[in-house]
Amino acid sequence: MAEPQVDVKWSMVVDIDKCTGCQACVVACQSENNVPISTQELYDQRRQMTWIRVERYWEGDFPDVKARYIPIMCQHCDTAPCEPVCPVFATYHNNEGLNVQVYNRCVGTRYCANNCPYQVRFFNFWEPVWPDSLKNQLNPDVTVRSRGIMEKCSFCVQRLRRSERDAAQNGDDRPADDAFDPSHGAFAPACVRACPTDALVFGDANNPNSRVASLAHSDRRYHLLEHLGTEPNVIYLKKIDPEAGDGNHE
Amino acid sequence: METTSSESNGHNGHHRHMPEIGEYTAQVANEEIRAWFGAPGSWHGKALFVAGALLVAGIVAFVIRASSDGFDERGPWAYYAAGFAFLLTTVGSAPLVSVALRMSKAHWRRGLSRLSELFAISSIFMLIVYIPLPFMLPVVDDRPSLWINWHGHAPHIYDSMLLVTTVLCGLAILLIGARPDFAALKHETKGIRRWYYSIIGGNWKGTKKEWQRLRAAQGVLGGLYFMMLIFTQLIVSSDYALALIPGWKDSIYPAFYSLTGLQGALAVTLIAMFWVRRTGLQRYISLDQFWGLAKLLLATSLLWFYFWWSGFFVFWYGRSVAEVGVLEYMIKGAYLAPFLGAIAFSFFVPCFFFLIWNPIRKSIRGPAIAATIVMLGIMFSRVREYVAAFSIPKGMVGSTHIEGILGTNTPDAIDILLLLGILGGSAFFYLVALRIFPAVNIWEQREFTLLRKVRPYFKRYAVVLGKPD
Amino acid sequence: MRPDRKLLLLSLPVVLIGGLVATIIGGFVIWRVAAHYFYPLELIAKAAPTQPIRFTHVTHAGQLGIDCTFCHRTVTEERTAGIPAVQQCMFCHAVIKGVEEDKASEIAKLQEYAANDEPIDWIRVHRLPDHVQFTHEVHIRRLPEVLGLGEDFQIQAVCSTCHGKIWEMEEVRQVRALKMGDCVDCHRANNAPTDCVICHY
Amino acid sequence: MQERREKTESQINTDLLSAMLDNHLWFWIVLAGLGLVILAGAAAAGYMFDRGLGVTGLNRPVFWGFFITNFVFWVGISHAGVMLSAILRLAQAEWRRPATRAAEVLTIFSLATALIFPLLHTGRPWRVFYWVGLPILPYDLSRGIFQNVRSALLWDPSAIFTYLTSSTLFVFIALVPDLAVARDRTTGWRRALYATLALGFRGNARQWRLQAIAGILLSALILPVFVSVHSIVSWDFAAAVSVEGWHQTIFAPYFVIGAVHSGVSGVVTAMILMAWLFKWQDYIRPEHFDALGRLLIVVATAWFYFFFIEFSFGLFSQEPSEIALRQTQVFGQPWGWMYLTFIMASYFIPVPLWMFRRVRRSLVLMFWTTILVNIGMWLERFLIIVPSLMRKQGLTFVWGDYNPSPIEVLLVAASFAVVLGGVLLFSKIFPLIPIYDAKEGKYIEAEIQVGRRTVPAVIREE
Repeated sequence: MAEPQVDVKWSMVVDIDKCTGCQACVVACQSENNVPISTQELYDQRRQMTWIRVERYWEGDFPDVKARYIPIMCQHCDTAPCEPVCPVFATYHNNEGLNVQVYNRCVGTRYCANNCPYQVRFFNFWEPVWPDSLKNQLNPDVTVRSRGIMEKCSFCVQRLRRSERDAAQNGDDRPADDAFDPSHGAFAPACVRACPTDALVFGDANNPNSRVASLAHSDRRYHLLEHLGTEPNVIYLKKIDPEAGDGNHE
Repeated sequence: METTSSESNGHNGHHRHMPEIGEYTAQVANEEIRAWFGAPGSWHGKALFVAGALLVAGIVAFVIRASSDGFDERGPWAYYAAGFAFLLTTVGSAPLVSVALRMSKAHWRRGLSRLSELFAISSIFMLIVYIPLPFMLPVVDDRPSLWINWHGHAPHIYDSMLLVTTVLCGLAILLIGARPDFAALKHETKGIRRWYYSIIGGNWKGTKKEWQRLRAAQGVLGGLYFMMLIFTQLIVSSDYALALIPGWKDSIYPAFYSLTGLQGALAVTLIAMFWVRRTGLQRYISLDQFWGLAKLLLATSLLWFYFWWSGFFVFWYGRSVAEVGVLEYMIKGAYLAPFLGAIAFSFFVPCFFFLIWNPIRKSIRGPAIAATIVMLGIMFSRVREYVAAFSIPKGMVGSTHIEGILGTNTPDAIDILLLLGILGGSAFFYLVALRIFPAVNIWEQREFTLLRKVRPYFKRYAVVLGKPD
Repeated sequence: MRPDRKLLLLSLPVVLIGGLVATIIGGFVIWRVAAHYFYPLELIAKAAPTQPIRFTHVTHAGQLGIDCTFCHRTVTEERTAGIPAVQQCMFCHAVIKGVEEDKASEIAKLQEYAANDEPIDWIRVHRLPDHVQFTHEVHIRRLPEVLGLGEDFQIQAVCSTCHGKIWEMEEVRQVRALKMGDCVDCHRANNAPTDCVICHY
Repeated sequence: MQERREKTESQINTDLLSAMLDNHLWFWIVLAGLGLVILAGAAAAGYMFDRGLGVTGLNRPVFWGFFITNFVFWVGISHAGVMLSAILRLAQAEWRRPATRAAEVLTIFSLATALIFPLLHTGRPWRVFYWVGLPILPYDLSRGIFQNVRSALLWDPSAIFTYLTSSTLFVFIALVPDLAVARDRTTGWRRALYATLALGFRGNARQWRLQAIAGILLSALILPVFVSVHSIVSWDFAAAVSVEGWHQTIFAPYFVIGAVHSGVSGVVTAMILMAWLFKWQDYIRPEHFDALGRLLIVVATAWFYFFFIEFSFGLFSQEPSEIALRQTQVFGQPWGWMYLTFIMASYFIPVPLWMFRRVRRSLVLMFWTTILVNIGMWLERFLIIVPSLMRKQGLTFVWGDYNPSPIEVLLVAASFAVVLGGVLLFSKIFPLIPIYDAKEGKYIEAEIQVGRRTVPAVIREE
């Protein structure tokens, strides 16, 4: 009767070693998710939105300086600090391991954003404006957020839903795991599809055969700000670099 | 308005009765207190014997522990440290009662101020107990600390200095407050008493200037004692308990510790009042004093829960790895039993079974029983914090969080003997002090008789209390 | 003064707190009842708009019995049901010019659109807010089972669950509130997922 | 003793009702001035609703700024009411008498003002009903989804509404005898109003007894609420594991004692204003400020102790991001000079001054020192909220700063005008010094003779 209760746990692996800091993921995310254009004015106000951002740190002193990149998006924590603090349940954890933001329920207290250690939650200070030329480019599968509410990376849940529908139409219980391998093609979040170096891998961590599950057991794995015990669903893989410092970046 | 017009027709024609307020003259007070002081009764000798026996047992236990385990490891000394911390929050803080009540000008303090100040003598014993502890404290190089690293020994030096200063300050308050009494008594005694009465009493004549100086000294020393004690508790608790448990960054803990210090001071004063009152001096250590302290004990017990909850709540809601580790170690794990004991005996039982009911508060026995229960609760608290801290293996101190649940540390016979010795020792010192100083401040009682008057008030009599500022 | 007023002072807190509680509980009950029985559909479902062409479902879906999915082609595959292209109308109306005067004139309009290669500016009747991601495909797939229609069924029976008897409407209008409460009630009743992120993303 | 002037009961009535019944020109001028500020604030709020929160200086990562600072500040001020009335009433402190009503009224108006700010600062204020409307009703109509009881932001409105209700009751109970006095001395609409509110109070023994019992009961019942309100406000911050500067176990008592510090100072300021404006020097006397000053020394020192622990424990575990935060607070500009101002204004200037009896008894000095305390305490909240958010966690890439916009400044100014105007209007309708309390105080005043000196005394209340 019911929609089959799919026992999945969506998860992403970010291989820092492969990231070149090219920002393709940022652009892909921007256009997939109707994220408002980050204008110079918004940057000056510190109100620009990028659901995924590539942080850049410098290591060493000139001229022996190295740039380190780390892409950061919503970590979809299993014990997310943002969830219990929302007074109206606008953000919560669903049974697929997603940290969900419900736009229509949000009243905009911004408490969740304060309580997010990764600073990946964004507030619509202004009504978003698109130039006329871009209005038809908006993704119809994604809500265009109005002012006064929070938003953040959703792991492209609209693509997840579509893949589930496609699977169901074919009579499958769940989307085939192959489908999440970008090289095979059917489905992955926009950033994963856009990454030219395959630094981002997405899939079902509960499926032992998935790529994500095997990468997640790498001995290079770590979580961002692990000491907070947020148990993120985004797993980072350390850089393989003998010269890499111990994290004392500028 | 017709509020009081009907009552204003004076005090004639109606039956009057004198209120039972224990009116007494300065003469009576002087004689009674001196008589008790001169001969407190045979109970004193017996009590002194029991306390002395416990002290000796404790010393024996100390020697056994020292010879078998040495001072290199903290673990074996965990209960000893808990005993010291217990002393610091009970007898070590007790003079605070007198200081605080004098600051707030509570007229009923006069019956109990000396009894609370006498605990300064017991604090000397606390200092003796403290002696081995600095040697067990790790240097600050590899652990969190409030101290700027100073050859790694900042906490050892400052902890010791603060403790000594606090105890000296408490003794100074006791001695200065005793001067007028000793000056008055020195002419009536002989031998060793006369000798030290003369030294302490000095050439006190009771001039206006001397009284002004006495009050000024009491004010300054009181303020100093208050600050020194709170600061000592802050430093000792954070160095000896907080800093040793990985991940336990709990900023309310020092304040919580000081609060239990206040609670313990009230409790231990109440217990002393109860036992002294059983052997006399009922006129001065009366219902007023018990009632007053019981209210404060209720307030501190309620605050106990508030402070504990404030600390617990933030950890529980925060759920960071370190916080979960500390909670699992100290609440869910090995220290669950002491924790439950602490919450029951420091807060739940004394509050809801005793102190919240005014008839019980306004009695002699009720507050005394509640105080005894509170003492038990404080002991459980100290065991929970200090034994937990001292049980952390050496290598783990300074790591960011507790990994795995550590083994329990149940007390063995030596530990229990050590604790009993610490209790007995402080009681022994107090009992000795009772023979050196009059148990009730004679001059304060005389002052009180001047400031308290009974007057007709409309149709009745009322007590009028003078409040000079 | 009357002695009964003396008690007023002490009873005041009781009265006030009791009144507050009563107000809240009373308000709650009234609210729930109103939500179920007096939901103001008229406020949500406005009167049927006048469309650019007086297309009638009564003729097409009713008298001719054309399957809904014949025109709304994407309904079984996509989120949207889809409005037929002008060319699709012309499958038939290239030939069928209409007999009665009023119908012929409407068909003539259609042919003019087709001749000019212009889309028809239909006025949307069933409009959900932007933050609702409703998917027709899932509902078409699941509803026959929910409604217990068995193997052989008319698609009209499925669509009418939400859209009413379109085939009897001269002008299409909304017949259900189609507010979130409406959706959630149905989902709950039929054990469908009520996870927020099913519809809101 | 020369401070106490003998007054007859009818003189007391006349004096204390004068603020209500006499017409002063300055009153209407001040009220109009405050009204203008409030109008400007309302216009600013309207503009903000229209354009969105972009018109404020908030940004990422500083999502909370002036509004929440102001919210905490006013909740803090509101703690004076209960602190003075309930605790001092239970402790039978004699000098509370002229201060209680002013403190309670300040509580009500500052609490109501504080409540506005969290609502103003939401992104979609028109949907705020979902949040604070009535926590037992579900969203909208039939969705059956309730608010999140795990969120401190839900406990906040509950605690504040409870506190507001109980303080209003508290004020009302204490007002009843005074309303009866006012009823007997007025005509027209005022008489009708007072007669209704006085509930038929005639001053017989039973009524007095009931009024006293109600007062004591409410005092005891309101105390837990009083402690809970600011504790919960503090947990809005302390619960946040991600903001190190906030995640401190000491926050609850630290906030409560800080609230009492700023609240009692606020009451002193208000009492001095009352004494000046309404010429009540005979009732609000230096001895009251002496006692309040001594109380303030204790409260301020206790607050400073908590502040010291809070600050030093930021450095306790020596984590780099916490040290960065403390560096920003203390050395980074412009926070550094704010920090200096805060610590000087709220402790190191006033407390040493209050040590002197002459300062405590000087209305002018007490006025300025207590104003200073509240400037400091406003900055304290600001310095807790903003720098902590600026230096949140170790991801230095997203550290930022904050500049308040004129809109925020205007709204903060308007909040001060609302509270002042509210208290002023109250003084026009109700007596601001409890008349019956002033009379009662007279009956238990006494003197005793000790040797050659006359010592003031009180008859012990049983």
